[in-house]
Amino acid sequence: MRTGNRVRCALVVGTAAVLATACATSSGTGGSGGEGLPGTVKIMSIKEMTGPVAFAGTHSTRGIDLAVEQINQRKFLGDTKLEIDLHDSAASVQEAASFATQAVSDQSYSAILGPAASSQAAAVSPIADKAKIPVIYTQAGSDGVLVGDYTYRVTAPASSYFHHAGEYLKSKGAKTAAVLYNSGNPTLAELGQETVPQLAKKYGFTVSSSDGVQLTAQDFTNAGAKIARAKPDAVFVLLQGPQNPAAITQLKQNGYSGEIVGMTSMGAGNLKPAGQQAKGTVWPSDFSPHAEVPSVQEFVKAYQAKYNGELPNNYAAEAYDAAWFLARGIKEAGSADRTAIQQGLATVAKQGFEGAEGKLRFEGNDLRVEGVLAGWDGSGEILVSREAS
Amino acid sequence: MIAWYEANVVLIQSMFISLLLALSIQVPFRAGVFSLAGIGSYGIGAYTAAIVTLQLGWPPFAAIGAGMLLAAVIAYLLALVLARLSGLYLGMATIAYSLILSVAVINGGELTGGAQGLFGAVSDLQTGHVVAVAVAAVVLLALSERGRPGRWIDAVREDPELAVSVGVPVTAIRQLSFVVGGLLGACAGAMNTLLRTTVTPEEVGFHLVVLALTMIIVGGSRSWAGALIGAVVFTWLPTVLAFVGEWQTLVYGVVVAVAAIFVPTGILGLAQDFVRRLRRPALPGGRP
Amino acid sequence: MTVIEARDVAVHYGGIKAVDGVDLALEPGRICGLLGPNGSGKSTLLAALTRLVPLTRGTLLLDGAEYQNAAPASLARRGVARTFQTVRLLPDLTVAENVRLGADLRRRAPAGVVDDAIERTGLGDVVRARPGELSYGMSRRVEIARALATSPRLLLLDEPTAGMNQAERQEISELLRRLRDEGLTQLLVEHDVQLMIDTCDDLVAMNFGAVVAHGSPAEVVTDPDVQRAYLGKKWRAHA
Amino acid sequence: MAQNLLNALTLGSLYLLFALGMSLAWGTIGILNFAHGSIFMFAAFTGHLLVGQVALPLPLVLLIGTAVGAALSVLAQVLAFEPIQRRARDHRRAELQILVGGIGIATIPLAIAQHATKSVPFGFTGSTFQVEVYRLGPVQLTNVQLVILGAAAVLTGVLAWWLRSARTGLALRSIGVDAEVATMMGVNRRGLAVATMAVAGALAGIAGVLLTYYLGSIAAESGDGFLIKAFAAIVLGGIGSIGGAVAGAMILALAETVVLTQTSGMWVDAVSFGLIFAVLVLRPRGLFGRKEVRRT
Repeated sequence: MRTGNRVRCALVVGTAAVLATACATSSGTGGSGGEGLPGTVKIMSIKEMTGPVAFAGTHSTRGIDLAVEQINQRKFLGDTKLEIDLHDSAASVQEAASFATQAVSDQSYSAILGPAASSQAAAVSPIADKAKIPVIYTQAGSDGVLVGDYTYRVTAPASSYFHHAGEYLKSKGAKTAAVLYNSGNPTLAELGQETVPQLAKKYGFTVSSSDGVQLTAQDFTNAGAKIARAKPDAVFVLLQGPQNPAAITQLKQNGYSGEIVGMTSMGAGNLKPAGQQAKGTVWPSDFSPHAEVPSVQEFVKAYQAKYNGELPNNYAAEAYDAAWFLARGIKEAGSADRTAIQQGLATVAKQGFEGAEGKLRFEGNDLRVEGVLAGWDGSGEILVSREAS
Repeated sequence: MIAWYEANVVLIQSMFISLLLALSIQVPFRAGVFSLAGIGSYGIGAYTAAIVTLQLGWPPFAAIGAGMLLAAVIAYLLALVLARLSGLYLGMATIAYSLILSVAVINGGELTGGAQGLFGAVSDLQTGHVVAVAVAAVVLLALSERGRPGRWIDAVREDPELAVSVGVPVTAIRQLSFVVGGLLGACAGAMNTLLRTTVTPEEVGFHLVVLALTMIIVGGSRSWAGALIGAVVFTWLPTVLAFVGEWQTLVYGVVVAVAAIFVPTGILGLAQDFVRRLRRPALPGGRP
Repeated sequence: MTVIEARDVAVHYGGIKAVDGVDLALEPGRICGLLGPNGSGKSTLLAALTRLVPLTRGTLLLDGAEYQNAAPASLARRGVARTFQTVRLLPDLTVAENVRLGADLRRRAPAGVVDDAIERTGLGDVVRARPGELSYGMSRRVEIARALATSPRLLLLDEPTAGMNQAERQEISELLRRLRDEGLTQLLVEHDVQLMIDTCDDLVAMNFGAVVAHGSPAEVVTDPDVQRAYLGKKWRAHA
Repeated sequence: MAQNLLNALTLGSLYLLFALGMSLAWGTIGILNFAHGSIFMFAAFTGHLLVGQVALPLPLVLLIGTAVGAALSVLAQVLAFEPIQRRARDHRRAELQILVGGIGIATIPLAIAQHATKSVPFGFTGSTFQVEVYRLGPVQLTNVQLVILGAAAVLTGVLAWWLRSARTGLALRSIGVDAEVATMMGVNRRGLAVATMAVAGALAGIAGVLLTYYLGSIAAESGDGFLIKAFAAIVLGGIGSIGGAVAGAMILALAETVVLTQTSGMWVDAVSFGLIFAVLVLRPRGLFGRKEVRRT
């Protein structure tokens, strides 16, 4: 394992400039950390490891683990080690807030990697902002999450790269589109109610119908039949992970044959139950393991090496970037002090960097990525190249 | 000690809020009214407090008061509408009422912030205030368990017909229990919102019904002390269970099931039986 | 003037006429006995008088004022107390507390009301016991004590001696008569005809939801209708 | 229009299969089983696990679901509900304990399935059964829908016949009317209660498997939503009445379909909650409830 990593590090030298510097620094200085850096920098990671969004929490944690392993082995922070203290917020706002308070009051914690659920994040943010401890979130798309200088989000809002969907539909000559969205989820509701209509204006199609379903809706028979009957050229399916295969199955069974466009919730293997019926579905994503960007491929290979060849999904990639973002901030700060780290993060954010999601840049404290168009070929996730389509 | 307090201040706050929530269900239970409308009141309090803080800039206690007042009025109307129901049917009607509210807040548009909920409801509400309110509520309820009010409430629960025959105003006490439950629930919801500065629709759902029910069943449904035990247990249980890691939910379920099956009077009932058994030999002339 | 009066009172449950056109008047300071076989409508009449069931028709008067629309809980306040056919005590309270529940009617009960009720019903030794620990007869005494603790002017008793032995019955009969002598008007429902004859000043006999005879105990028990309807074997058995 | 009606009928049949078992147990032996949704989900989940190993046909998956549902339900009865009913001081307390006990028990299969799937949806992709779509004029119909409609009709009929005519069914109904009299008549309450819970669980299992075939996939949390829907259907129709459950399930499905097709669909859940509330307030017996079975 260790040798494997070193080999990859050498390999990276030629490809990704930023990471190459990282390797060079660590080997060059031979382990003298920044002047103020202690032996370990402790980070609290608050993730949903159990409960209904466990899929996000567990994959995030894998991404973080990989990043931390790399950071420590490459001596990115010199002799200083990053130490992650993982806490399961079990999908409860109260627990997430409580862990955040523990991190705040225990001075040995330098920063927090925050939960994915917006409701939890919105409760953690004011606590962290008041106590001035940096928090880096992934997911957590609600407006209330970024409340001040100390809160960062390393998941780009889907609306910022949703133009991929517009371009795709334009290339397919779509003139009409139906929208089926989850009205109980803040991110999905915003996509359905605001982003898609804007997209329609820009890319020359009309929204023929817009249906909100409830947070926990399971039966899409009626919605599917209704949309299939109207025969729009495309349909936006903006639902939570478990709802996607059911909705697509219903659309197809009702004879729908047009384009189906989704969002990242279609990734992470969520379309598997729909199998062949979901073939041809596409979704703009902040991450695809097939993207031919060097920094992405570097991440994918390292991830596969660590996790028995499993392909990483967006949750893992985002969290991996979040951990690296934090490490860069700490390095920039040269200190484990919370305020210094915040300033370090601000500097890194201004410069941007390359990571698992490709080229990363920040707008304020919020991430922006180029994004890709991912798709489902009936059995697995693919990268849809727009030139080919 | 101070360090411990600072690290756990959220849990301490939520323990008192859970206590008020549990009491909002327990007060009607004690009067034999199986109403879970306290959960709906929690939502009313939570959203009212957030709205008046954000839009009108009201100070925290005015915001809490507004939520409590609104919830009390609605609870009273509910008491009138549901007067004919009892038992599980009343329970289900009040659960339905609470869940309708949770659908309504998602569809409330600008006012309730839709799926995102409301955030940024910053106030200067302190932990001390929460504790003071909870203690005041407990003192008042403890008084209602003693002497004349205590016997009246017992009579209304155990035998309403008998209660009527000795002049207990049964209908008024039942309605009052709805209203007090509403006040307590709204108080809990409003304070939670102001402490967290945010409220989202998913916080006001069926899981709160489950939490409140389990707290008083496991703690004990006959006294404020039972609600307190329940609030303490279920606030700290996740922390205690952290060692079981991913199986936390499973263990939690087992605890609830075992308590419901084997400890029908709750932990409080167990403790009281134990004390009574200790005292028994000292009781003179127990039997004629 | 009568203490309580029922005029043409009827209580129907669906098609069942539990009470159908009963007239009843209680004179102050007398014990009126209500006789009749099971299902003749005695308990329903008691429930009607205490407003626990709604009237199908008829008028109820308390001290000459109509009260058929009054709230049931207001009657206790106006001096009407009752006991129930089955023992209805609060299981978690002690005997003393159960009796105290009767006195809770008034914010400040007259001193000694509870102690007096306990003493008169012979419960002095068991005040700290809980209902579950009492014999059936003792439980019935608590019922009576609780009713007395409301300081009533009118007491309605639904089979107060059921489950008691002969000596206990005698004791209760004496207690009721003593209370009458102190001015307490009573309506007594009982199956023990001898006890009724010994205790009551007037008797009313019911059958099929209607009054079949009323008058002095001697008149009523010898009434041929009453004999036929109910007393027959039982009366002779006791005699 | 015809298509909507057919879809509503299918949805109603699924609600019915789920609600029948709950209504039966509640109306006769007085057990309102809040773990019913969890059992329903776990039956489908077990099917999913087996289908992942061996390519099974639909009847076999159904059989497995039935068996798992019945087994779990009996387990809950023997380990939890029966002890509660035996010990409880009074009826009211027993009801409450059964409710909370059911909630606790429901967590167990849910936690296991959540742990195994990380809440990612699961289906029967390995099954040999393939969904086929038939078109009849303006209406289209899948073979899954046919199975669901058929199963609901046949099982409801069998259950109604059983309660009306069979000896055990009559005994069961007598418990529902008056438990003490039934005991005096020599009815074996304990055995009958276990049998009832087995039937209820089996129906939940069948509903779970069919729903998964119908929707393509469900998630570990899918049982919870069904629970409240089934509850609405039961209350609407009247507890313990088979005809009531049929009417309740169909009216609910139809009402939801109307709301879904006529509005933007965000108020669908309010339909079932609103129906529960309105029916309890206006007609507590339900549309077809028999008074004597109503336990308040």
